[in-house]
Amino acid sequence: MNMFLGLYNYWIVIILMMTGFYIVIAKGNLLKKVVGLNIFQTSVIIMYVSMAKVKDGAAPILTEGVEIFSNPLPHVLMLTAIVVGVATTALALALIVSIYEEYGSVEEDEIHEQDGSF
Amino acid sequence: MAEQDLMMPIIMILPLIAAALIRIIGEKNPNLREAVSIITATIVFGLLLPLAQRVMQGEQPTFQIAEPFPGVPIELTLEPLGMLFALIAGFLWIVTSVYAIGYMRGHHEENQTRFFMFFAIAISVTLGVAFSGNLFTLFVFYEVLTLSTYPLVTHAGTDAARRAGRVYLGILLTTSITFLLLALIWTWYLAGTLEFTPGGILAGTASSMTLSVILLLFFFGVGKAALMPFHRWLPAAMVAPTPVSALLHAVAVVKAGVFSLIKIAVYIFGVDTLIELPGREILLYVVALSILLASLTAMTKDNLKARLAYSTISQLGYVTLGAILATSAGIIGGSMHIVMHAFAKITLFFAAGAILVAAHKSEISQLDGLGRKMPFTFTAYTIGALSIIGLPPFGGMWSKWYLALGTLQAGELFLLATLMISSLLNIAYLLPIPLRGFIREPENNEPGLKEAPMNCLIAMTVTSIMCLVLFIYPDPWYMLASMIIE
Amino acid sequence: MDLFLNILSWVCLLSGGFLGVTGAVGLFRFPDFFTRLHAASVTDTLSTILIVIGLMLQANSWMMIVKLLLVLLIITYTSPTSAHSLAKSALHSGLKPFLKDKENNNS
Amino acid sequence: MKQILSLAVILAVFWLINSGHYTPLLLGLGTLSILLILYISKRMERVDGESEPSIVMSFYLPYYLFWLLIEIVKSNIDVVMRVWKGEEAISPTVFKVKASQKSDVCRVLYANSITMTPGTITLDIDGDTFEVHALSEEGKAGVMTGEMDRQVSKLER
Amino acid sequence: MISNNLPALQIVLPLISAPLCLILFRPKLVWFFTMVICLATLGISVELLSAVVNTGAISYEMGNWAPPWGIELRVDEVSSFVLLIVSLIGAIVILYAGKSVEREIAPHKQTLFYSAYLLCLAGLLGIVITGDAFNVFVFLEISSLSTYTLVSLGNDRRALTAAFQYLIMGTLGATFILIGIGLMYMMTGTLNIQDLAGRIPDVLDTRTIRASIAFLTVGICLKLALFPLHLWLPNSYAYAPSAVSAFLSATATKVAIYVLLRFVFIIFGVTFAFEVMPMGTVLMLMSIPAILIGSTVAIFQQNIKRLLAYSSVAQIGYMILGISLASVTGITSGILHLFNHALMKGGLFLALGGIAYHMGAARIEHFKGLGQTMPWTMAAIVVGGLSLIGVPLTVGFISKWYLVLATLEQGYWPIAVVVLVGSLLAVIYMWKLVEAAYFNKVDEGEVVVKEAPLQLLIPTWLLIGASLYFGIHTELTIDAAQKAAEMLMGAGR
Amino acid sequence: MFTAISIIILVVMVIALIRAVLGPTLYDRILAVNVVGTKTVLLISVLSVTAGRGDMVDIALVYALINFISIIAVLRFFEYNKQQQPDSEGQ
Ligand code: NA
Ligand code: NA
Repeated sequence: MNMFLGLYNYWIVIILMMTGFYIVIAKGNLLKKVVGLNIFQTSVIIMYVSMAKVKDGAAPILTEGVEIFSNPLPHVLMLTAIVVGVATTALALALIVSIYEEYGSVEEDEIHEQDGSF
Repeated sequence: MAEQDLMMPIIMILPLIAAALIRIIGEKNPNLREAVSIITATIVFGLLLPLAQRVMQGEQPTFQIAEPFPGVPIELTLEPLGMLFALIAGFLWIVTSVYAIGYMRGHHEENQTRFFMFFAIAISVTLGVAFSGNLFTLFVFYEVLTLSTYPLVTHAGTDAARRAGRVYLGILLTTSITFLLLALIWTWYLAGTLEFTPGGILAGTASSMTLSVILLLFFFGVGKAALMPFHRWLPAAMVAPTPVSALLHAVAVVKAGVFSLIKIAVYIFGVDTLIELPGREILLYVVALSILLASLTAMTKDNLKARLAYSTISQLGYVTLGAILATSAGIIGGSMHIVMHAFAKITLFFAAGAILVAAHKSEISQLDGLGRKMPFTFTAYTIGALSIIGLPPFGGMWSKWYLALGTLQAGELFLLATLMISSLLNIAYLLPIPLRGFIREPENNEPGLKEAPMNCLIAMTVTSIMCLVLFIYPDPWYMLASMIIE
Repeated sequence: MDLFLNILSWVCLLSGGFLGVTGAVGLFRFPDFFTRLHAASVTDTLSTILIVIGLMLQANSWMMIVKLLLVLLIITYTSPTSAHSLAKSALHSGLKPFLKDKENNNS
Repeated sequence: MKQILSLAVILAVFWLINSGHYTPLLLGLGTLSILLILYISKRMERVDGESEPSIVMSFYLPYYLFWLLIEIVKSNIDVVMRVWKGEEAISPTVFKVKASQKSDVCRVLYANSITMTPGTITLDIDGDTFEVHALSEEGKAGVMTGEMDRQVSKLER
Repeated sequence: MISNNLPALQIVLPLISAPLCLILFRPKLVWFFTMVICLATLGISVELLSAVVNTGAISYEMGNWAPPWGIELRVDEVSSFVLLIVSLIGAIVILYAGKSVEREIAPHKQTLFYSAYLLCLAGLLGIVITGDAFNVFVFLEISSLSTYTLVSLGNDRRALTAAFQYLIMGTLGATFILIGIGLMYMMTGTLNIQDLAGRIPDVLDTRTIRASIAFLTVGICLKLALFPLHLWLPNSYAYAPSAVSAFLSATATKVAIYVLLRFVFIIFGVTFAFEVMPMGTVLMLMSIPAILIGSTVAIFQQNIKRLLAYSSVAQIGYMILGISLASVTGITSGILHLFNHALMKGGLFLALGGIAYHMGAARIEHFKGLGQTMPWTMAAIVVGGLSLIGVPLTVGFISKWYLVLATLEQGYWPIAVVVLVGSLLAVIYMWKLVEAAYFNKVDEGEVVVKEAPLQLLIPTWLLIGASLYFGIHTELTIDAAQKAAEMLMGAGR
Repeated sequence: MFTAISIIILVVMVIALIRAVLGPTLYDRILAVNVVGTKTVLLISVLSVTAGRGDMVDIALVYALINFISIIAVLRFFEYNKQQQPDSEGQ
């Protein structure tokens, strides 16, 4: 049973990852794809953070009186990953706006009908 | 490393310079352009003669151009067979240039400048094939020859030319890339070298089964030898103007093919290794079949050029046969047949071209009584035909004689029979033309039929006389041929 | 002394929690949007106040108490406005409240 | 000009409370951010005309807030009872009520006070009449007594 | 001062100059500025290559933070070679872009193009030079994001959807790589590639490490568009501006292959990746269909840029096939083809840009009579095509030679046949262009087309010329590839 | 004891989420999301007090602001949308 209890973070990671992945693949709406992508990236962030957890270690921000911290490196890496995720989402949304201006729709199949570009 | 002998690169560069000159002055002054072709051809042939002298004394001048792979240089080394091939190419370039001037003007072909330019390039590459010092260099020039002759084959620019070009390139590139290159790299992997060495480099490097596979890959890989079933490109290339057909059939392309086969047989496998390979048996049957089938198909062809094309396929079979027999007489016969067939077949093509230019006739059934109007052309044709059939007093006899000797040495009697039958077939498909020309009455007396232009006649006379000379004085060719298997 | 504080904070927290649950349950038991809005406002107001007070009693530094107070201030300051605009927007979109009186009681 | 200063003071206090670190660099950054906010709010004034921060200035305010807290507790309990009793315990009604306050600030405070106490919500404001939705008749009655209205008006004196 | 922190300058220079572009407003000025930066970057990578050749691998700690905390930049035999390719192509394409971008990108977007171009260059160089695994991910995203922007600048509206698709698949790939790196970090506690190489062996047979190599491989294969993960490539290269297609086709996928080599061979090592894990079989099973299907689909394309894009899918198949053989010759052929393909494919796309410059697009019908109207451009396409086919005296032949040799060494002669059949398919789709250009006459109605401007021709012929030169004088490339392959094979356990 | 209150808050959030999923009208959903938002603020405050870290309360502060602003933004969006095409889901 500790397979589940002990590692419940990683189960959450997997669930989120697969949900995000499914949304990206299955949903035809471009915006929903971006949402899926974000969920997918969030799952990785949770993975890194849970990997960093040190037994009863506090959040890795220096404060007086706290001795044991969780490993700060994954947290720092995830700051970058979040920034990358935001940048990607911003670019994706910008593209969607342009696509909407050009095609008048954000649905993959409607766009495909116009000039088979998806 | 023997000191770099600059003669060969010079000989190769001269035609390229000529090509450049032709490109520049071509449009403005056609006569000057023609002059450049002939002068360069003569100079090249002139430079080849002293080289031949040195080669006959056993010298092997060499020159390294570059080394793309460590241990696999692009290098020119002149050995006897290469010399033989270079001499033919050099001499026939002169003759074909002369002929081409008459033909192109008589036949009012357009963009002649482009024709002469690519013609010169093709010759330079052919000389490259002749001079190649190792299998890799041979392969490089072999491929470049395919590409440089493509514009000549598709010279007319018509749809038919495009389709012919597609077949030509398709078969030659497919065979060379898939079979020849694979065999070449496999040999390099097994032997660690690609140098042409007397006695071969593959002895004992792999099981006889693998070597047989490599042998088959090589012989079917050299598409230019037109071994059936990879012969379709040759008749397809007939759509090109006659001087190109002459170039393809007598001077460069096919000769490069069979030349490579002999080099591979002698210098890569080596006679002793080749003889035991089971693969050789298979090839013997394939060649025999190829010779007979080609001759039979030739008989069915009413179009003169098509018939000559299939005749070439079967004659090439003779040279390939010589190569695979792997007996001294066989190889000598094969090598000499390169020379004999070159002069004989080029005469036939010149005649066919002359008939086309003068009488605008291309089908054999239309030739009734034409001999009376074009006596020189038809006599030259007859001489060429007799030389191919192998009757004295024409050179063809020698090569057939040694080939027959070679089959005996190898103890393959069915091959002797094949040679006999094919000679009969040669008679059956070559002689009807002069017979129709001289004996048959012309149905309707077309006015204004006269002999071919002067240049064509000169070319034809020279090559037909050469067939005679080859019979009387074959010694230099025999000497070069026999030096191969010392 | 801090035992008493502990118990007090414990009481506040639990009662706050109970109020929260009540509000949530109200979301389900009430028939239409407007009635549920009332249930929700329970969680927003008293439940939050109690929980934050409970937390303040547990805080181990003045700074934390001040910050918790600020949080409470923001929530109590913004919740009426958001509830109002939510209701107003719903009304304008034509959402009819479910009325219990006799005359125009719709189905 | 007065508003800008008052806003700056409020922001500075808020910033100092939250920061907890008083190194020169951080203080510098703090002032910078406050200046930025002032600039933006100055620009926003041209946008929506909201000039002075609306603060109820009255000594009665603390008493009122305390009274409001009691009201919230009472109405919370009332709504909690109704939740557990279930649907029949509620009688949702909509009604209008007059607000006796003059200034906008107090009128908003009155409306928000109604909304804050569970059981009653101000749906719409039209001049001085509020449209209110009540969870029950008792809720409506509670508002109708005008007790809250009187309390808020005390702030205006 | 400059010379000893060249590695840092290699990335910092283009990275800083990207935003600076936005300050200089006139496009011509921005182009000139970008060109200067690209040439400087090329200078730096040449300097680094010679340094590596003389003194061996260079290690540079960013901000003097020693690894595993700080980021170490590492320039060794493999990375210096790839650095040179990327910056060389970067410099040549920017020379070309000045004129080509005028016609293909709206004026107000041109500054954005140059800025994104520099960012992409910085990203790609960063991936190659960094010695820190997570840093690879960061630079990967920098280059990818700027690449999506570059692709979306194409004048055809389908460039937008192509860029979007590329973004989705690219981000998925990058996230897979991030997961792989995370798993590795979990087991070893370090992100520095050299450290990882040291610590991975003792945790090799854990399930986490197997998961890590799986995630990494899939992520990287998505980034390098190995069949069947190549779906984003055709549209992106087809609808992107010509300069972008040229730059991407010659660098982006190559850098991804470099990352694959770096992770699989240096960190996991040959024995683990190829004997314990079925990396060899997996890559081979993906590369053979890549070669055959890529080339076959290319034959039927009407848009010639898409034709070349599918041909790239096939050529990537060749590179990965070489690597999947996991032998010194195999990897040499892979790395060689990395360089050779960059030259020929870059040149071909630049040539197509010349056609697009006059006719707006490069479809098969635009090729009618090009033999006469644009002789030099068409000659470039023919020579590039011959190199693609792998005719002797071209670079294509050199890498094909080593690839066939590598397959024969392993005794897989049927695969050698597949490689050669691939070249035959290349003959078909290249000759389609030759016949269209040299056999049809220009029908009179056509707009009178003249040769592409010199500023387009010179870079095209620089690359095409190089693909002939390096087909003959191959000491430099073969030597570099051989040393890199030995280093990679040797590094692994 | 802190875990007790956290679990209670989580329960409230889950119930509210169910309401958000089921909620027939759009406004039910916005209301439910608002409830979840407020409860998250409380949850963060509880966690930061249990961890004894004052600085984490700032996160609760920020989240409260974000929650308020996003509710107003969503409402504005749908109101703006009203003028375009009547929202069928509204009834
Ligand atoms: Na109330
Ligand atoms: Na209320």
